[in-house]
Amino acid sequence: MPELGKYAFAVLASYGAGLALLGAVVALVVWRFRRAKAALIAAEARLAARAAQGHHGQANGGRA
Amino acid sequence: MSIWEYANPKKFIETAGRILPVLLPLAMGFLLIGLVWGFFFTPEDYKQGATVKIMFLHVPAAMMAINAWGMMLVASLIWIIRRHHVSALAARAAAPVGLTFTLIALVTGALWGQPMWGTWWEWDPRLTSFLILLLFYLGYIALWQAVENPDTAADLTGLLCVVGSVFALLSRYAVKFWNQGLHQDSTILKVGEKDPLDPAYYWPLIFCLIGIVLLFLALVLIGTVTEIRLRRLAVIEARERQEA
Amino acid sequence: MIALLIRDLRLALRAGGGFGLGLAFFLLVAVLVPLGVGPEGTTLAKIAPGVLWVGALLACLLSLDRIFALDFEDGTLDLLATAPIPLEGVVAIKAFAHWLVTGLPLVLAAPVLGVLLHLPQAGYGWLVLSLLLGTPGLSAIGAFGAALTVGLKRGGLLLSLLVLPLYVPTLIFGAEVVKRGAAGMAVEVPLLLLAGITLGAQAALPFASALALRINLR
Amino acid sequence: MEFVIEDLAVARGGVCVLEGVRLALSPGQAVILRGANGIGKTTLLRTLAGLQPALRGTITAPPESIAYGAHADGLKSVLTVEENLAFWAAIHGTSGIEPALVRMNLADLRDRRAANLSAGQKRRLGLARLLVSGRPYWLLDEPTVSLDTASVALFADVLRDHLAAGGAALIATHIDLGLPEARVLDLSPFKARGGVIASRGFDEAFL
Repeated sequence: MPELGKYAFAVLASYGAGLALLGAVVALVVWRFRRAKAALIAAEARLAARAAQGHHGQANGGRA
Repeated sequence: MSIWEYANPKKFIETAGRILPVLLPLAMGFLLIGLVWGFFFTPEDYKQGATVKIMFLHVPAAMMAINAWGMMLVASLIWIIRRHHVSALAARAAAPVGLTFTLIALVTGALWGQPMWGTWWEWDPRLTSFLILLLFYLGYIALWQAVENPDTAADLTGLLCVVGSVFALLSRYAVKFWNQGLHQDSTILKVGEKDPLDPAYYWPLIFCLIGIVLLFLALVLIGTVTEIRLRRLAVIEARERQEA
Repeated sequence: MIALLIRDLRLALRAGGGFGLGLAFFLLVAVLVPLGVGPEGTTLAKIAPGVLWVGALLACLLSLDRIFALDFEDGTLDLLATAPIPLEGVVAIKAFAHWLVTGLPLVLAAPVLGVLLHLPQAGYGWLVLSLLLGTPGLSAIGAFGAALTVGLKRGGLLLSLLVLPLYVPTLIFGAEVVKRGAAGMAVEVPLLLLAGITLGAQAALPFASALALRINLR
Repeated sequence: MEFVIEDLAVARGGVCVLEGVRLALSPGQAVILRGANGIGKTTLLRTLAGLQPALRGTITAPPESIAYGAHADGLKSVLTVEENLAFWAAIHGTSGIEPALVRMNLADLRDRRAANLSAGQKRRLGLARLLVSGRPYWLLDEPTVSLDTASVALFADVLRDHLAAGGAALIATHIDLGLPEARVLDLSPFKARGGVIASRGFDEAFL
């Protein structure tokens, strides 16, 4: 641990807050990514299932 | 083969899938090396003491906060002119990242300013500009969320981004005019001038800068893929409603 | 075009609403600030330019959403978009009508409120002039924000969030003119910049606003 | 000058609802649009009026020849009947609202505020706007809503005069207007099959 002297609070708080915010945005982006992917896979599966049933809506190739 | 091929959403997702496994660790690596180096292995500044270490977060975040808006402007213009949906979605994906960088720059700046300038907040031109930038980001994100039809939302936010950029530039000069300011100028590109950046800080800062640029790119790529999938999802759901 | 202007003015006068509301709000600000800040004349004189400009700006903001929202709801905007006059002209005229109804009364009322706030003698002329030059810009910028949010059900708050950052340059230069004028300093530079922003907004923003309206109508 | 639609596809909320629509409308002709609710009659009319872009296809019409009559009449409730109509006449650069007032049986109501009109009277005022627009092609979206039998007959008369004077009309309606000469265009065959999605760029085929 480096010697921060009287500025310990400012430096530690900066790194704490900065890293927390970075972590938050990374977590948010990754969480949204996972959720969107899961929802889309489910929807494509529904689409494919209906196309297999001979429903008139044609899926233009299953994609996730 | 033209660059516009990557404007095809499917191709974009495939390419992003290939780039990200390299880009994400690289970004994290640069950032980690830069921050660890900066935090543990740099000397104290003769004027600023240990608070100089805050620079390794503050400067890259501030730089990317502005550049992110610039990227959104370019992406919005591409959308407005060439109608590539991926471009509009990339602008949308960049906004929360840019907002976070702006927040980091403001928070670390306030924490640095308290011991150095003796105040958490100063109505200095740079600080004020960043506060205004924060408002622009908030308005942009709010408009995206408020408009239901995705194409309408893309058009309106694109327009807001272009008009907002002009006014952001005007604000920057207005604010400079209004208060001359305490904030020091950027020194990183001023090698050879007086009062340059100490070489002891140079390399860790470079690492942090590269790291944050790569991290921004990675987050925008991930976010854009997310937005593309949400668009496709919305289309599938619209079709289901139509058939029902 | 003139028919549209006359109609908008007539609507504003008959429906009451926006006409008196902005003015009343402006008055409220000028009364409440001394109550909050304290009665010392020197303090008030110091903050008067800023308070008057902020008050005028917020009063302007109050009635922005009425520029297009009513015409959007009753279908007039659809019909105007298919009418032989260009939508850009419609936007410019409606922004001008908004200025006549809200901006101009603010300009006229400002000297009276300046008295309440102990504005120094030298500042009155510059106050009126800066508001006269600045408020048309506020209406044009506001019309852009109103055009962006016209299709939204609760667009009022969003409209404020979008428009306020766009108002920053006008506010800074406008208040600077009054501050310098009141202190007896040279005001040419901020005055010219203020006029420049207003002219630029009047010239360019109707195109952006009309585009936003077309996007919202389709 | 004809009003011609070729291979038109229109979208609502990003989803294609009608495709392959073809129609030619000559002066003196009227066409009634039919189709179930939600098939896209309003969307088609808005696209033809130029309020929203077509997905595909072409619309050929003489410039500034279309008058669009929407669900909403675009009336201001605090203005009188005369003021409302005079405004639209001024916008369209025509003069003399008197014939339109008389024709739509509104002459006695001229000084009444639109707020105090009944729904049917408002509708008549909205239709009077078409007369003062001076434009030949009328695109009407359910023009007879809230009109009583007498008013429907009045409107049919007005329409017949308009056709006789070289005008034309495209009308989405469910009731019988009593216009035997009008052609009927059933939109059901043009209903878009699922899977065709709104797109205006080459990169959108997959969306």
